[in-house]
Amino acid sequence: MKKTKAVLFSILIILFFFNLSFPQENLSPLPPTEVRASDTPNDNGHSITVTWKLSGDDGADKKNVVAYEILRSDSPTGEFIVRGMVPAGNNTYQDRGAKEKEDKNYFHPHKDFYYKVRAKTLNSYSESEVAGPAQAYGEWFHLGKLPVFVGTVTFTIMVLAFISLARKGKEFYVRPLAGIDAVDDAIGRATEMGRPILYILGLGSAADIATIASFTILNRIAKKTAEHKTKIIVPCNDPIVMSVAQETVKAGYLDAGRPDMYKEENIFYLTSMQFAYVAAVNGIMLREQTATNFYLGKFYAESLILAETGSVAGSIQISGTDEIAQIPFFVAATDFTLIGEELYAASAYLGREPLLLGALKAQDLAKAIVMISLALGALAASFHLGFFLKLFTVQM
Amino acid sequence: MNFLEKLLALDRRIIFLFIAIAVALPLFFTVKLHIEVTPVVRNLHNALEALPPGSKVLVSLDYDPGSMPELQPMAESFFRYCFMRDLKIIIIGLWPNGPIQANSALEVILNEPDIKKKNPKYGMDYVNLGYTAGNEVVIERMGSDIPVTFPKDYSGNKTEDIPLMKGVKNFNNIDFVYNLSAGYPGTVEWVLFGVDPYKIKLGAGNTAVQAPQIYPYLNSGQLVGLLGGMKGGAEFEIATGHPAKAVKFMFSQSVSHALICFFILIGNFAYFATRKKKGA
Amino acid sequence: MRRQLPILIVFVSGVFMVIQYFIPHESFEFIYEYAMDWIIIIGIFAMLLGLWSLTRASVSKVQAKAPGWGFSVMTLVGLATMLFLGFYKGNKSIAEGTFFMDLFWYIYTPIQATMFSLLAFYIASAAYRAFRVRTVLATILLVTALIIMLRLIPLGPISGVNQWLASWILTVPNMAAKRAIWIGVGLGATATALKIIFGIERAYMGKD
Amino acid sequence: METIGIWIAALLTLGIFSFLYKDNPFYKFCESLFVGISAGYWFVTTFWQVFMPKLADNLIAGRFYYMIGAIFGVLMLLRLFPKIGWLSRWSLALVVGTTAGLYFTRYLVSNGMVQVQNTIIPLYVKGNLSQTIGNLVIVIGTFSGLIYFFFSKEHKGAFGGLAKLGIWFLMLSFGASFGYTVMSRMSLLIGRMDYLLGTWLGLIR
Repeated sequence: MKKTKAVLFSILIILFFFNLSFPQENLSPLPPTEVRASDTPNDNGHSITVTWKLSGDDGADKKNVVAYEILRSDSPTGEFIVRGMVPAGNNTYQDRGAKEKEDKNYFHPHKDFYYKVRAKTLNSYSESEVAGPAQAYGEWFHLGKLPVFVGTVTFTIMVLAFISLARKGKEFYVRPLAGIDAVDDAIGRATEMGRPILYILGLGSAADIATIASFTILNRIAKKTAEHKTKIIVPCNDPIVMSVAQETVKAGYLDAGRPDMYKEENIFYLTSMQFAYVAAVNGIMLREQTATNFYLGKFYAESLILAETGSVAGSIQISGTDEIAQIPFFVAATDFTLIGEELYAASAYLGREPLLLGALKAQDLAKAIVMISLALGALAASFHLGFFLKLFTVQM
Repeated sequence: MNFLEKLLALDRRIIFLFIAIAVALPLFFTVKLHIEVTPVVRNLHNALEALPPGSKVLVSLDYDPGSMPELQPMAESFFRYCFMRDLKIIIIGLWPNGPIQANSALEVILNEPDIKKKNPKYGMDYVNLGYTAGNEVVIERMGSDIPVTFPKDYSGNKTEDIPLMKGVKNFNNIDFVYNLSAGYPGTVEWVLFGVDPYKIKLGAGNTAVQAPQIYPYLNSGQLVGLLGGMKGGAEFEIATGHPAKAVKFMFSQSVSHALICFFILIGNFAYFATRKKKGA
Repeated sequence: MRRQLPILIVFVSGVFMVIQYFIPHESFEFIYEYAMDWIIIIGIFAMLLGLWSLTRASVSKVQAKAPGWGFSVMTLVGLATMLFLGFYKGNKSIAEGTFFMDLFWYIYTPIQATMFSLLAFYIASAAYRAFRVRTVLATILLVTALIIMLRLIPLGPISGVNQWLASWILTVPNMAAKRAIWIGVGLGATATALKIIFGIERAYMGKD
Repeated sequence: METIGIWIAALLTLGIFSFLYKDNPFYKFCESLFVGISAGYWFVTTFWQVFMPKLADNLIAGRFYYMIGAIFGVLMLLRLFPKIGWLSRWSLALVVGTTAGLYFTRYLVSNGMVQVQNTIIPLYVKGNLSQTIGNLVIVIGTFSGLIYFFFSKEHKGAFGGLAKLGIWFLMLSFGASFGYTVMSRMSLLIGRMDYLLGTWLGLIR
């Protein structure tokens, strides 16, 4: 025991002196080994992945390796330049570059590259053998996204199948929805009171799915207001939304056979800034004394300001959004709320168009599949069967 | 209409008036509220305590005036802490307004008597590198070269010439990153593009609305600690032993929360009482 | 031409975007990036439509001397001032320290912050009206909201229990309900997107 | 400038607050000014920060692909001329089609697959009662919540019972979000009060 201690001590002393006289060479760490370079899978073709086995001096007790530098060259004997650095403990690096030819950092695809990995300590380093050649190329299908692909194809087939069933005249049952039944009453009330209806499409752009769902509902409601000869006001916060809303309302008036009653100036643009828009809509509610307010689409923090002001004005309010954080405020402050998915379903409900109802059925079928997967998945997980989870795991 | 019925149909404006008073009045008082420091804030504080004096801390302010009430006290308390502990501050912003917010926080802190004694110098103890466009790409570029990503500081000095920036090449030379975030780009991007590839140590302060989305990163250890909303800011001030704005504001929070609860209770009391009467 | 071609454009661009999601190759990435930029550029052109609509509405109110027409003058003045200040010195017009930015800091910012802060009042009045033990559902709403709000109030001995309960509600049942809504929204939105791509949902196109 | 600015800001703040009492000319003034200023601000900043770098700079650099975007942009403007207004539908179709395709996969992945993936959790965790209960509640809550959103079947019987459980979960979640948001809304008001009482009047520091 004593002997080993003495030996260790003398080794330390020797190391110490060597260190003083030859600071560089003798502190060189062991080099990284088994360096491999290959094309990065599932990418656009401007990247190569380098992997290696950690240096023998990279570890909790030795700790003298602090980082790895990754070097690249066009030829195994040519000049190697540093491409990047990762901290100790890492054994992969993605050498990535730009895809634009004019970019300084352009990464040439389909060209041979050679790699070296350098293990670095604070004052020394050692290099691995050269790996390569490797070429970068782009893939035509992202394998990690296979579950999404399967989902896309299945869901598309389901929607198209139900729609074709609807085309063939199959009748579908859908359960009643409180918010939808309230729409007719709300329009009737405005007519009786002789006051206008306010329709807010939210802050979404014309391309937001919730806004598009809301356009369809607006179209149905415009048709009904035209039949009742009630004024409908649609202030917008996006110019494209305004243009579309004008077309939609006009179409509703055409459907009702009253194109003469359509007034473009009632569908107007205010401003695209959230709270300035709200300030103006608040004013409209109180000054026009709207009898019924619809808030359907994308809503953010302004939801509660609108709903509370509308309630001060004594309007009947029907709301709906897929913006999950705002649903609680609509539920608390408006008379009827279409929660999340119900907003999308509403267009099918209001129009009773068989095609739209068919799509709704496909949605329900998909939901059933999801519910079964949830139940089976949880059971599988309870018995430590990991394969089920893999079916839903998407690699980006 | 008797009193209870009036209470049931209480004019909103009375509630508004009470809320205004409940928020404004406590601002005039300094009350030692008992605020417990939760583990997520404690962890952040411990991680900072472990840094030796002279460590370089990168502060990324990613918010605009809209989130000032929640995040500005966090910025101030953090700067104060760094100056007291002699940690070197490097400020950047992924939002255009971030560096402006930093300057106004610094103005407050540098005028505090304790800090004045320490007399921190620009360029030696702290530096503001300003804003660079590019969102998460900025973080990626900083991973390879900070002076190239931020070639000049906020006032136009060359980054290379600033004494504090000597030897700061990339994240390897940064000991801690602190991010104040109100959305995109923010803490999520710092985790995905900073922590994951470069293994930086990251602590963050978020708005209360944003905080729940950040929680998963705490559980997975990608984030050292988190200040959530004004309460998190107050806890940090308590943890650092220097109660300031957020603690003071928390008094307003408590009073206004209590007031809302009280209103809900009397509303229900009135509802029950009138219903009983009708039943009788 | 008026209706068939737009529906075709929707179909082609929609299908392309779905397909490109699965193809990492750069050729698709390039088209994707261009398409996204085109969308932004179209949006910028459309801004002129917005300004035109706002100006026309305000001017016609002023001309007709409609009630409150003086306020429409204010809108026009504000708009014209910002447009003038924003362009008269070229791209230096909106640098920090210009009069344009002064208006932003001292007019725009405080009004927008104050509008936003109105929510503090409205959240209180909405809570007062909605949180009554009328039905089971309203009671659940009320009780959970109270538990969560109480976490900010010093409650002495039951504070700890309440803190625990509040965080359990936020992380467990709250999370479960949110997931249900998310999944529902996901199915509804994908179905709607499909209906748009296949031209079944086309009310937004209007009629002739 | 700063003093005048603070006074203007403070008065405008009071103008907006006055709406809480009732609609009045002071509020109307602030509102109409705000609409004009914000529309102008938005146009100007979008022009300099988006239009110039995205379109003008790219065209100058000879990237003529961007012309396609500009052509569709001009078509959008044709709405102003009733006779050829229908051409704007082409631009609209491009915008809607592209984003519908984009959102399709985005919603499918982040709202569908990722959520399902997160809910596939063991119903029994050995030796950890609280996690077992938590997992059970999450799975049951998500499942019954989805039942509530089922449109094809009336909420009756056992199915109706599950749907009812689902809506209870939803209400619980709404209550929690509501209560949770109070803090951030109060923060906003505290910020304004601090401005009025501190920055403006100097009553508090």
